[in-house]
Amino acid sequence: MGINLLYPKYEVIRNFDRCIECRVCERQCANEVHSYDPELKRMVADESKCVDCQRCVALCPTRALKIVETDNTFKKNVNWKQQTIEEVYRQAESGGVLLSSMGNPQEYPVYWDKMLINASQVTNPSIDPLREPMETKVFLGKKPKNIELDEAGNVKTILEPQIELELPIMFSAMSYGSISENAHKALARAATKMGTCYNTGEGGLNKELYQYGEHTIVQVASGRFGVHPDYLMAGKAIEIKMGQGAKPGIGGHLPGRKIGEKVSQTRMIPQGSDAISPAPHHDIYSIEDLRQLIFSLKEATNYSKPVIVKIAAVHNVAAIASGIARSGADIIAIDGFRGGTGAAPTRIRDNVGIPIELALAAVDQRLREEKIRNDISIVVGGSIRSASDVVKAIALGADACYIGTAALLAIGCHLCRKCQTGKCNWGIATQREDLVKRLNPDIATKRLENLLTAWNHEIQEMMGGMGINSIEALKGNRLMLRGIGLSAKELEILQIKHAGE
Amino acid sequence: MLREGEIRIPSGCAISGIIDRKGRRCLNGQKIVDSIAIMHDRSNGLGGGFAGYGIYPEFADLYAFHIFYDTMEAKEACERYLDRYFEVVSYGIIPTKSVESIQDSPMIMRYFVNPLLTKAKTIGKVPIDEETFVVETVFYINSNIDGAYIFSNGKNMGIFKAVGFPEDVGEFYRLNEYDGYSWTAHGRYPTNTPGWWGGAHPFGLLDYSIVHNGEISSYDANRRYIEMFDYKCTLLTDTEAITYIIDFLNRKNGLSFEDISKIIAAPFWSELEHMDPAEAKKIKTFRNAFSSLLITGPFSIICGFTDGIMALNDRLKLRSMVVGEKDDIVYLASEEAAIRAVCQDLDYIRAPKGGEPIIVRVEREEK
Amino acid sequence: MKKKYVIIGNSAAGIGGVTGIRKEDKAGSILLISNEKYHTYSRPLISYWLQGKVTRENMSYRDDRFYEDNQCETRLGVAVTNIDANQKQLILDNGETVEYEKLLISTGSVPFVPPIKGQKEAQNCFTFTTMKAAEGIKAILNDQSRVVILGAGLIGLKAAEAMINQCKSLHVIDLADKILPSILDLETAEYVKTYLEEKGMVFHLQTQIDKIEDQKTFLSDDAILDYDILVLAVGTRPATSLAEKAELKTARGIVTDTQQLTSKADIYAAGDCTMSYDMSAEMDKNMAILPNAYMQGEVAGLNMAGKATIFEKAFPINSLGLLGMHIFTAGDLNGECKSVTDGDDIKKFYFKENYLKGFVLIGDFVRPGIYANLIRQQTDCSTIDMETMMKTPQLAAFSHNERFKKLSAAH
Amino acid sequence: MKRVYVNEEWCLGCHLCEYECAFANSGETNIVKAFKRDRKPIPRLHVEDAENGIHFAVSCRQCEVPYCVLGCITGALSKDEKGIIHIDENKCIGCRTCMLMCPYGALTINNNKTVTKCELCTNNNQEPACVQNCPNNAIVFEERE
Repeated sequence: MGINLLYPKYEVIRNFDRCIECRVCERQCANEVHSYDPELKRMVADESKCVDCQRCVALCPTRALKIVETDNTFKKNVNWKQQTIEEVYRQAESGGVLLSSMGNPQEYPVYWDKMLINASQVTNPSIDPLREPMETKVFLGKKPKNIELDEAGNVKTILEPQIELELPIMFSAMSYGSISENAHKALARAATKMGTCYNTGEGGLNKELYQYGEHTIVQVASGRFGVHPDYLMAGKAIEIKMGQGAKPGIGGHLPGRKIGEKVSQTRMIPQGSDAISPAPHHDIYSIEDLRQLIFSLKEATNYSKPVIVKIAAVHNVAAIASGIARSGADIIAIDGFRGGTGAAPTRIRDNVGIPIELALAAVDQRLREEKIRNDISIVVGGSIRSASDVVKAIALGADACYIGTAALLAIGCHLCRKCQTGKCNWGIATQREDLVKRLNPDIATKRLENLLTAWNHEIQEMMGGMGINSIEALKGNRLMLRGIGLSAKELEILQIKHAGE
Repeated sequence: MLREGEIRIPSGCAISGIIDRKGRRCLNGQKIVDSIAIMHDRSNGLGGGFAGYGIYPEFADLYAFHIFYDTMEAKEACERYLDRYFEVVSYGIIPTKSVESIQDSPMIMRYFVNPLLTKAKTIGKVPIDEETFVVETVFYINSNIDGAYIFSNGKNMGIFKAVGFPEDVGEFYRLNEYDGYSWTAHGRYPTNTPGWWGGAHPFGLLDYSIVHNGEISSYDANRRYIEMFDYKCTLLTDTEAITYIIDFLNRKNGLSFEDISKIIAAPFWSELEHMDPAEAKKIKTFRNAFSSLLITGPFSIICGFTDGIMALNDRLKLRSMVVGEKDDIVYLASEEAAIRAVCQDLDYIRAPKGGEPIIVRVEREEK
Repeated sequence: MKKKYVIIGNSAAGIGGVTGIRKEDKAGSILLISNEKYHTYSRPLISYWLQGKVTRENMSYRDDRFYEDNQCETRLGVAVTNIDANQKQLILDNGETVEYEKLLISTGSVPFVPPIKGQKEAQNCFTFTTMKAAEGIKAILNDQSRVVILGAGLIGLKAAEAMINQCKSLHVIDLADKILPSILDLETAEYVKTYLEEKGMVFHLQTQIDKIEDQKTFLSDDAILDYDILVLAVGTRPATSLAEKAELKTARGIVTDTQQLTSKADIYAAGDCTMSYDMSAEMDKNMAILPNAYMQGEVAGLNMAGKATIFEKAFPINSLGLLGMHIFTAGDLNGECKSVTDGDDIKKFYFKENYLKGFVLIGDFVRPGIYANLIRQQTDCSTIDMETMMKTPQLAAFSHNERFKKLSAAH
Repeated sequence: MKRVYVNEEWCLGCHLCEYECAFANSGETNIVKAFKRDRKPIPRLHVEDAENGIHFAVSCRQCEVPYCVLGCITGALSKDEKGIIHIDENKCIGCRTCMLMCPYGALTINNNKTVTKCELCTNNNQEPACVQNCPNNAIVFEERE
């Protein structure tokens, strides 16, 4: 349709002094950027197709490649930034809603980076994790008001079902369909090896993965895909997905081309048909409806599984959380606005929701003020990027964290944010067999294990520095945090002092 | 300069405790003073104090309120409040002796009182038990009547504390005039100046009194948890928080001091493997249900209570503490010297393991 | 003298024998007897040597320490005149007698010299199977030499290749209607012939030498060729004379069972001197081919040392280079033929039912062994994608499971 | 013995192994230099690309019964005590009998017209380069029973 006003975003810089025409780049690019020109006797590139996923760069044996952002610019305009203009062009061309994937990349404050962690000096000793036990085990679930003992002094009280984690990090919900079977396998195996949980997302659970059930959180979302009694019983816990940080108030849409045989079986929908998760659950239009779903799920699993309710961090998240805590849920999962996704409308992803740090601070404080903090555990996700983010989240009051993007990065994702195309060159966000096999679960599992092991070491180091040798003593321990460059209001919400105070 | 309650002040300390297993009032106040005095260098003159048990036999059934007043207005307001809800059986100034090193003393009064629950009911606090009523009164007065501070409120026990070195504080309060069956003492080394009288230790609630040496790293986790149960941490001191935790677990949850020690100085997960299953299950349940009451960081505490005493170290034993015994009298202190100072020929003396509670309960012979 | 093992012959089969024995029996004494005086050398290399492609040193089939390393005593340049199977002893031409427990006859083959008038008296007339012969030729070969070779078989043509660029003229005469009759069919033979003619060889097929007279050969088509060097390469015959004297059963070579045991106890035979079963042609023949010789020798050796081993997967196999042209042939060239041509390259496959029996490949091909293995394993070709397989030899043509066995299963 | 095994399931057909193998055996210290030579180095293994996304690398299996060694007319091929099959370039005359003997098509003609084959990188003393550089563990070097 007329002139294409979009100049390619990236340039493929090929060092011909180094290029040996091995054509690995060509073979590995699902976007068909690279090709060999027999007449020129050299590699050529169609840059308009490049998404900067870095696959070719990573595999080039002579390091002859790099991908750079084009420096071709429109006339400078603070109000009309180049991206804004390009988006207008794109929409003028397609007439469609702009789609993006992974987390909100815009320049909003990252509060994790505006909080500093404490350490012991003189008046109390720091603890060396190499010499002393440094405990990171956590339990998620309702806590009893008190513990009853019999005459012999043995415990009489029967606890509500709990999730026991060896470390306060779980893999967040990513559905089979949005990510590949091999990615799922790796998450399941790593979670099992490390004594934590992964989350099926709303894609159902492949029978082959039932063996990892003790470390699986099965999700029930508005589409109810793949939900049946065995599925509910297969997991360690059930998560009701009310919302997602990347697209609060929006449903999900897995295009038919990603619904192959296996996916269709797992999701229990016809092959090739679009999988549409409605924005709301059509049986939950109010908090009391949620309560009913929670208890029907508990009934269905004879009260053997804790129920998680996952919501997006939105403006009055504290009040919503309080409602959920009173609805019978055992755990609340809050997803910040930087959370990743396989596909979301760009406008939603970039403009809806609030940062997880503020949501967490508000929710934890509110539940304590209402004296119901023990009735529910808090799990937070939505861009936990490092061990220090985890430590800060726990100090703010979280029981555990969900990591999604970080986990995908560990297995090769380069955040090119083109998941929606289904042509993931790293074999993660795709169902194309030739691409899926690029992710060898043996390697991916090990990498995930390594990531969690490394983070846990760092968490232990930081705990030791604070003179804390068990993670529960860090939970909600906000004195261990100080703000840096934060306004009085932000400090008030986070309930931390400013550095120097 | 901010005082306790306005800022959190880390501090090191000396602690000491003595108890007679038979519950005889054979321990003169001077004995505990001599014990703590030897650890002079463990405090810096910014706080010292004592708790004595069995010292008010004549008023054994009445709550003994020890109160600091900064002003007459405070005193009047407070006494008006007390008159309204309590039968004040006896009261008066706590006798002191002027000691040069102890300055700016507030007015220090003592009241032996009986809660008038009927009155309490009438102001809508129904149903309520006596102790809860007393606790709420203390919280109310300490946080609402400016200049009045109740620092001791148990039965047949009393806390005596001030800004100064403990031995001077003992002399100031003329402790050689009291006899009891159990004493604890504290010498404080806050990292700021000047201490505030109310901020000195022991810290008491009902007949629980705590002396503590250490700086707990779990403080805010513990505080924010315990505050969900109507405790107000106004001083921001470890001792205050620990006292509330013990009150919560012992008085409100009815857990024994043995079990309390398994919660606040819980065994490591790795130790559970070698335990008998029932015990392991118990600890796992405790650590799950009361996870936020685990106290980490260095501490050694001596908790006095009616007819008993508990001493406990953090589970890594990051603070010193020794226990010794001679003829039914048990001695506890930060340093062996503090015990030797008052008893040379001990039957035994040893350092308890981290997390190992030393609990002594009085067993009186029938008269 | 008494030896546990005695081996007659110092070429592929004999060396195979030594290796086979030593795999099982590290100690037992071995004596190797050869009427040639040289350290073991590779006979096929004599043409390369004559051509100047290899040095004398590089011709040795095994390195110099081979005999010592295998504690193998040798009698080189000594011939065995008699085998006394009953006494289990040998008589050597130096008068020595050697007793054996186990004997291996690997006497190889002898050139067949046709009865031609004047051949006996003829000068500069050579065969071409031994170093001695090659040395004889090299001594007189020069750029003026007119070379006549009788026999367009493997030996004849390798000799021709060796000399074509060192002589004045080169004629090849053969009675057969095609060159390389034993390994090529008419079409491919023509193809190769044309190529060789381009390189300067002159062929006289369906022709024979009637008589030889003062350096002239008189051909059956009345042509007369002067020669400076005459090579008789009409073929070889298994060297069975010793065996026959010892009354071993012989046919087209010494008859053995699949363990290389002859008709007499404790006497084994291997290599060109034996008759063996061609699994591709499904018949007994004398297959004078080095790989088979070595393999038979090794099998014989193992059996002699007491490890029951069977040799059965024999079929003719030849990789032949002629002046830059590569020819791979294997198996039997009868049966249904499928051919694939691609440019100058020729591939011909011969099938019986679903089984590949033989092939001829002419051209610079890679991985021909994959085809040969189809014959060796008698693979049912209906179980593989034979079409693509014939285009390019590949393991992809096999089923996934087959491939797993080949590449991924414990090996 | 430790051998190179193929996990066909994970082979992407990227052919990196071929290039890394050729480089490792090229004697060059720089891969670019190795391939900028007039005659590019020859790999000792070969990746087959078949229909429906099947790829796998083929290299010498180091057979128990090595037909190539048995068939070698010059004695250039030999099997060492570890079971690894080596070729002596100086003795090889490029007659290709071994190529005709090998069931896997694992031997190839080198630039110098002699036969070359995988010697498990023992010749350039390292773990096999193909294995080291496979991005997806599609080739492994291990003991299998």
